[in-house]
Amino acid sequence: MLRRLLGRLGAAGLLLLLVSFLVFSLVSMAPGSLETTLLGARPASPELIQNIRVQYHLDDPFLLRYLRWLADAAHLDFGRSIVTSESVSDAVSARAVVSAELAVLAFGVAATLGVPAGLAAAAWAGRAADRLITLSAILGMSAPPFAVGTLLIYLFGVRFPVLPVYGAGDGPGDRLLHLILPATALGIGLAALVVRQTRAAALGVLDQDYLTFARARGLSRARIQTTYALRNVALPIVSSLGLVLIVALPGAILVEVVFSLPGVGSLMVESVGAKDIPVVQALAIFSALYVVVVNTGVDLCSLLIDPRLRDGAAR
Amino acid sequence: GTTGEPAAGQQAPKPIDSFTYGIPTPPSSLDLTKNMNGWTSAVAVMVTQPLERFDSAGQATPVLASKVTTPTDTSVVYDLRADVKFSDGKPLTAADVVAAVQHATDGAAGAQTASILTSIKDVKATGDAQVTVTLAHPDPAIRGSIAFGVLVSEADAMKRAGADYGTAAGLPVGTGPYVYSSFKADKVELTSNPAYQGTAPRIKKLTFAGFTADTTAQLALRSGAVQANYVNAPKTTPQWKSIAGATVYSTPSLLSTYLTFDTSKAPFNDVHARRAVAHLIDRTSLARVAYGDEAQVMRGMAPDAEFVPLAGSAAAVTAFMSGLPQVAYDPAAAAKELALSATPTGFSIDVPYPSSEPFAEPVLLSLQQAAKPLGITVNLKPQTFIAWATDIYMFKPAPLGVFQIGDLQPDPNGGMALMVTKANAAPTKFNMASWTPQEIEPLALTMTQSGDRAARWAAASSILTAAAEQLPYVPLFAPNTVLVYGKGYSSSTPPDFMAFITGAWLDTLTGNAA
Amino acid sequence: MTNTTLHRPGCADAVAPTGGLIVDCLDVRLLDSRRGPRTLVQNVGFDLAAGTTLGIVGESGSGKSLTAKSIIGLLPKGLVASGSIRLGQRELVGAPERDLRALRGTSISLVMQDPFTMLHPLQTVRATLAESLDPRTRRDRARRDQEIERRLDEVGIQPAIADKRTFELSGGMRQRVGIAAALARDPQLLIADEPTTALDAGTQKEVLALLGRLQRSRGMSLILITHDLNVAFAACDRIMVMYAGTMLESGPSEALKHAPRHPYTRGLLNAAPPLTHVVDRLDAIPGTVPAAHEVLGQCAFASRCDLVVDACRTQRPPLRRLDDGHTSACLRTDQLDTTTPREPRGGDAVIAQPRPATVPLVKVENLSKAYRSTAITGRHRVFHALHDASFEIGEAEAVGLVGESGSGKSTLARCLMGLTTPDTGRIGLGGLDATDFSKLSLQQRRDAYRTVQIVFQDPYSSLNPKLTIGAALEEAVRVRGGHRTEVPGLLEQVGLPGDYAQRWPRALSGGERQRVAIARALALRPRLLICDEPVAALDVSVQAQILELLRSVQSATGMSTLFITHDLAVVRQMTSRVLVCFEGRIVESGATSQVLDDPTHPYTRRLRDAALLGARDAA
Amino acid sequence: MRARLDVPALVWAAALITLSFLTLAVFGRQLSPRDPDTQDLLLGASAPVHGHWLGTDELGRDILSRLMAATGSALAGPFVVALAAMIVGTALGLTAGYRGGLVDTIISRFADLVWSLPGLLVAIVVIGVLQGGTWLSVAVIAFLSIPHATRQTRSATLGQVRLPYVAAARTLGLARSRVVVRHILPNIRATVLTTFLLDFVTAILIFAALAFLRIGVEPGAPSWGSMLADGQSLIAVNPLQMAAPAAAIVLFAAGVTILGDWAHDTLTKDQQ
Ligand SMILES: Nc1ncnc2c1ncn2[C@@H]1O[C@H](COP(=O)(O)OP(=O)(O)OP(=O)(O)O)[C@@H](O)[C@H]1O
Ligand SMILES: Nc1ncnc2c1ncn2[C@@H]1O[C@H](COP(=O)(O)OP(=O)(O)OP(=O)(O)O)[C@@H](O)[C@H]1O
Ligand SMILES: [Mg+2]
Ligand SMILES: [Mg+2]
Repeated sequence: MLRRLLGRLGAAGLLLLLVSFLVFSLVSMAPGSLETTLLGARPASPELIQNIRVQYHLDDPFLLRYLRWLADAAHLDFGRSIVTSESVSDAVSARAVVSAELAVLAFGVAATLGVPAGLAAAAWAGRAADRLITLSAILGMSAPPFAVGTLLIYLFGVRFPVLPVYGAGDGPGDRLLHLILPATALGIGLAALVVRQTRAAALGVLDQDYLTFARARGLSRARIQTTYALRNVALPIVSSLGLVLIVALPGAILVEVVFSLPGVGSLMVESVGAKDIPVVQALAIFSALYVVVVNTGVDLCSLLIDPRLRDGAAR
Repeated sequence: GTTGEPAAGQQAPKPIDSFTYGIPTPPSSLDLTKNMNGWTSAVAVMVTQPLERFDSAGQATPVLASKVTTPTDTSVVYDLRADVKFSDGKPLTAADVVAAVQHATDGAAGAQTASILTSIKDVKATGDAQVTVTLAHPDPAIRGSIAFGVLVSEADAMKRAGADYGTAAGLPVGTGPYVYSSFKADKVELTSNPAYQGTAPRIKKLTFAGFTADTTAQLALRSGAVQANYVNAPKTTPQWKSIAGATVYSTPSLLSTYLTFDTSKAPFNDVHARRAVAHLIDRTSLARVAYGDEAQVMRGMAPDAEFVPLAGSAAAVTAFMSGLPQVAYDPAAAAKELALSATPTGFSIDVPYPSSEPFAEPVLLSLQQAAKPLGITVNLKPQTFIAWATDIYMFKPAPLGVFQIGDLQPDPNGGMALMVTKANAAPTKFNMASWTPQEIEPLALTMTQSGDRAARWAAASSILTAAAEQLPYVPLFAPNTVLVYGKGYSSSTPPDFMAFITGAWLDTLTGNAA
Repeated sequence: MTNTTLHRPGCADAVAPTGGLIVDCLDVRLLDSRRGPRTLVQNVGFDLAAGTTLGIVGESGSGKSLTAKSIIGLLPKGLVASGSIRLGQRELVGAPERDLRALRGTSISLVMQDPFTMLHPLQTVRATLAESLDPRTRRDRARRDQEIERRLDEVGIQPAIADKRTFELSGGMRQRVGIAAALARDPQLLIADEPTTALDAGTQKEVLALLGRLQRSRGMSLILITHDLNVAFAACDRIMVMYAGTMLESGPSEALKHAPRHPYTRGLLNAAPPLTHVVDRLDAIPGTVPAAHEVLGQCAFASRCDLVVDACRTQRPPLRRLDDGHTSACLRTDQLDTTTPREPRGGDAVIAQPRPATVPLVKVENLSKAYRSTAITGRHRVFHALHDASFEIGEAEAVGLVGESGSGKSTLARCLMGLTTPDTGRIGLGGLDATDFSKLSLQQRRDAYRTVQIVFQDPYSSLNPKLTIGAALEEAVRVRGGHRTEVPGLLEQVGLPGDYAQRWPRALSGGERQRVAIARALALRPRLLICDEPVAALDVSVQAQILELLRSVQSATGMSTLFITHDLAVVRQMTSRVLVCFEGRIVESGATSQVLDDPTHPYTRRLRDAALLGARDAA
Repeated sequence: MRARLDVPALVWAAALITLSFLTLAVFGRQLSPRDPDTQDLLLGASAPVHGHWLGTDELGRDILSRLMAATGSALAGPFVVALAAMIVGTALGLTAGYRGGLVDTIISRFADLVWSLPGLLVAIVVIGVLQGGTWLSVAVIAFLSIPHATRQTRSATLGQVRLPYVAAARTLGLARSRVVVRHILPNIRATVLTTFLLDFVTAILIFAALAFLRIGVEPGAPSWGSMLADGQSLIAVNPLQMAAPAAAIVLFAAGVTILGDWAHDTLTKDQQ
């Protein structure tokens, strides 16, 4: 188990390193000279360009620059934003809160809506209710979050203005109120994903022999549904929820843009638009870190749920 | 600042607990030198005040300065007010002002304001409460530029903050009626400055909130979440007007937009090719597409308002501009002009443009359609505003480009003057047409440096006439500034762009929703 | 004509004796919304007195499991039972789920076929037993643990195992835990659905003995479902024979064994090869098993019966009670020669004898193969599937390789075929060193494959579903440089009509597919044919056809065979020499008759004793 | 076989929708009631009026016509992406699954690595920073889609490789390529097809999202995502301008998904 974990962490570290390298090289591949990219919208004077060459060590070889940047990044120092000259870590952490709250809420929506609906669909497999749930899930998956978000804005902002549709609000209550629609817009697609995965997993479990055998021994319905069905469905559900957390990342970008939420997603779009390279680099690294953390978390949960995985012994 | 007399409203001014002003883009930095635009200025002047401020008629009101004099063509002397203290209690000194000027002119450190302050050679404290700015050459517009570009903050605090200055970690400390209480990506919150010497502002808590989309801003104003808003797309004005209780103020601005031809290269080194393209643009219709009814089609190379102080009256400017030759939308005439040009069968050009600006894409798409039958292929190259602006600053003119310039004072020196002469066909200058005829040089010199108003106006009108004939630019639109006040609020005089960016709007605010 | 009363169990007396079970006119239908309902089981009826054992015997798909699941009310979704099932005074068909749940575990319990899927994969043995116990016992912790220990002891499991999780147990252990759990609330009736099929011979015997012991000591009724007549004879009081969803015959075990009264039962008995001697002809039942819904209005066995008359096809023959406690659904029971037992015929003559040759065709020396589980997900595990195996196969020799499941037989075959590379040792094929196929040139590899060919166990997946029979055979023929015109000849050689060339594998029965697989191997005209359990997956009634085919091919072509099986009776019929494989080692070898009649290695003896269990012709 | 014709009504509907969109993709410009590029500056943005059933955008272009004309580009990019991912992914997956060992390890590690990246995010960063157009988008998204196809094909291949028919083909002495192409590939058709359809749908959604953020779009060319974004600011004037492209995206994606599900079910049922 430890070995597996160590292996996982090693792979994660490798992934981060690779992403960091690719992200760093991205700047050099961007059109236009490095200086102009790093200049942003400032009037270029020869002194300023010279300043930038020095500040970013542009006269050093590429690999050296990368290593220097990497060393700084390891201390969470990603330099300063070209646009605001704010320290990048500060800028990112200031905006991470809203994104985290949005993600948690959307995840809540996805889990509380998706898991029961998926289980219900499996329980009523083939019947009208199942077909309805399955079709809704397909529609939910096919509807991009920005389309759902725009629709929600139209419905609850323009037609029946009952909920705030912009900004993040102040204070916990207000914040929650502001996040309801964004979280719904993001959560619907995620819930659809969970529904499909849960349904498939539950269907797989429902016609397992051990369920029949449990019933044949006269075990109570509650026990069969919890200990038997749910526990064995839990593993695929946990991994699908992990997937949801990862899919939520790009989804959040779109939703934050639609609802003008000051989160890391909208920061990403703004920075990409403004070619604010230090911010883009940091966000890319943080995204990769997030992916790694989620994946490792899912792995750990799987190990907790399914001891079979602990020593790699299959069945 | 709010040093002026409070508005003579009918009702007694009641304090307002909280007031939110919606703006299209929240400041990315509270240091104007890093983020030079009207919206940042509107926020920053509430805390860090200028030495003096101008209104759109060119009238100056002193703010931190008690007196401003120009003893010679190349020097400006500011006498500072004695009683002014920063919000942390320290008194304002001449050294603070000198530091602010130096900060604003430090192009090597990336100060964007440096580009409008190029004529400054030196700045010195010439007394305990006196600062003298020395110019490299005469610049009649320099007071306006300093009024906009130099915002005074406490020098020690600025130094301490270092690179963080202007970020949430290094909030500027100023003398204004407000202090910053929070600075987030989507909004800036200010609270009234208890140490402020002037009349305490009516609004206790003032928030500037960013709304990228007008739709959401409208929803916010409707629901009472914001009390005033700077309309991003003037085109949406009718929608704003339909909001119950809202008052819409629409005033001419100093913003102007152009098509630019690179007159130094083929095909647009040929005036016929330029005229052909100009004939293909239906400016009247496009004005409506881009701005609704909220823009004027420009008749000369700069908006009329820019010349009013020079000519002495708006009527004089209007009379002159109406006499300038115009190139009307006329595809047949375009075909004829093209036939006369060096490229009678047409050509193909790439046009880079900022996709975020409302006028550019409609104009170019329309041109693309109209030009196709003549054999002119227009390839659209959308860019982010920043990428586009970088190319402009680096002086990489496109054969055919779009351009917009927002003047900050009604004087051609901040606008048209930068778009002519050889010296301005260079990085950080804006002669995007590379339009450098010999006869323009002396005219431009007179216009920019003469102390004689009449001589300046004569020179300006000659340049306008030459530009109308040679057509280095196709002047497009001068959109209005549209400000909306929500239910319960209004303004005793219509607030215009200058009132917005200098904070003068606070003095004319009337009403109270509470 | 014998006594011909219509047998309707339980019709006269609606109340079964205490603990007894009456099943009457049971039908099971599939309610498929699109294609209309389909009958899967029709008109099954029997009764079971308290404390006795009923065996339900039938080939795969004959409806045994559905009958069992109907009784306990656990039919899969979409299937419905009709008719009547009474346990004591209670009617179970149509009873509400709540009532049924109360009965399950206490009155009726079910042990399922596959021990590997039957238990909650993540639970400990203790938890599995605890949850199965009576709630009163369960609540008191000390009593519960004591009870669990007692129950485990009853099925022969040490208390230490109680805290292991399911996935850490072997199949036999799992089966025992399953039995203990099923019996935890002392049901009156236990249904065991093929409880031993997934286990190896040795374990099978132990589990059957355990079931018998428990049944007797508790006075419990037992329904034992199996496809192996010999198992049923050994363990049951009465036996019911099912075929294509119907019951054909039922009667006391002894009567059925010695005097089957249905042609199908008789055929089954004859088809099973004897363990003790070689017969010169294996009596196969021709044809294949039909689906239940295809034979609703006729005798289900009619198409394969040698006594068939027109009447068999116009109507389903009724079940008739015969004088000796038998019931049979045959119209012609009296024509059935009930008395003649099969005669032992011939000697070893039918088995090909090796031709003397200087060089052995196959020479295997010190072959070892270990499997490693990869380290990425877990700790390193090494499993020695094959250990220092050496043997030779001569020209035209038929060699058997026996051993229980997992003993390394297939690994050996795969090494010979170059599908697996051995770790150490040497394989010689003819003159060629074929130890590592990846080191051979393409031409050498082709030569090797023309020397040795293989027929796999599972006929259902050994043909590419996306190639027609003709295309599959043609591909093989072309490898040898032959022409497609040879295909009909090949089909004929394995007893299939020429027009089968156009068919797809899915349109063929298991036996037919196995014939095609043999034809494909023969297309290369190999000198050695390896048969890896070629009949294990086939219905008993079809097995003999394939064995007979292999024998005839062997004698016609004079090729050698390596016959891999776990069935000693099959080895007796097919080989002249046998190798016994145990835990990857070859522990005994010698002439077939000698090894089987007088085994020297204890393992071989155990194998033989297990196989002798209940065998009809056991001495 | 009759059973094959038992197609649920929903699948018929999905097929109809998909087919209509495919028709529009090919003939969209010809079928559209007006020229999608013709401007009517005087009309400007307008709610539905006679002759413009979905209204017009700010340059007075007919939204319905633009929606129809956009179908081609909305489908072409994703189609190329899915096709490329299918070809490369299937080749890699077959190789990994059949060869095993080091080759498998390398391919699988690569696939896992790329798979763990959130695609849309990477696309936004790379295409946004490099300021690429359609072709860069296609290349980047295709690259990001390859692991899905690879993993699916690989596990399907692994499922086949253990089956005796593959061993049988090998023991005929057939060349490796022949075993893979003639024996394994036809048996994993269902996986390849459904993976293709899923990748197609995913790519449609990613392209739409990018266009919505105005990343990698050609100016002036009609596109569902950017039409939706345009419609956002005119939501109060003409909600249809936003709703119509949104509906097009959802309908088409759902239609293909339903067909994919159905194909998967049918083909796997068929294989049993
Ligand atoms: N859930 C189901 N849906 C449709 N048909 C089924 C279902 N379960 C079983 N059948 C069919 O019913 C028939 C009898 O099945 P059953 O499981 O009772 O056979 P069996 O005698 O137990 O066979 P085996 O020895 O293989 O276990 C088979 O043809 C099978 O295909
Ligand atoms: N590819 C493999 N990887 C790991 N272990 C394997 C592999 N193939 C076989 N084994 C293991 O090697 C042992 C011998 O397997 P083999 O298939 O040779 O047995 P067998 O005698 O043919 O059994 P059966 O009668 O069940 O077919 C088994 O325990 C099996 O689990
Ligand atoms: Mg069964
Ligand atoms: Mg085997």
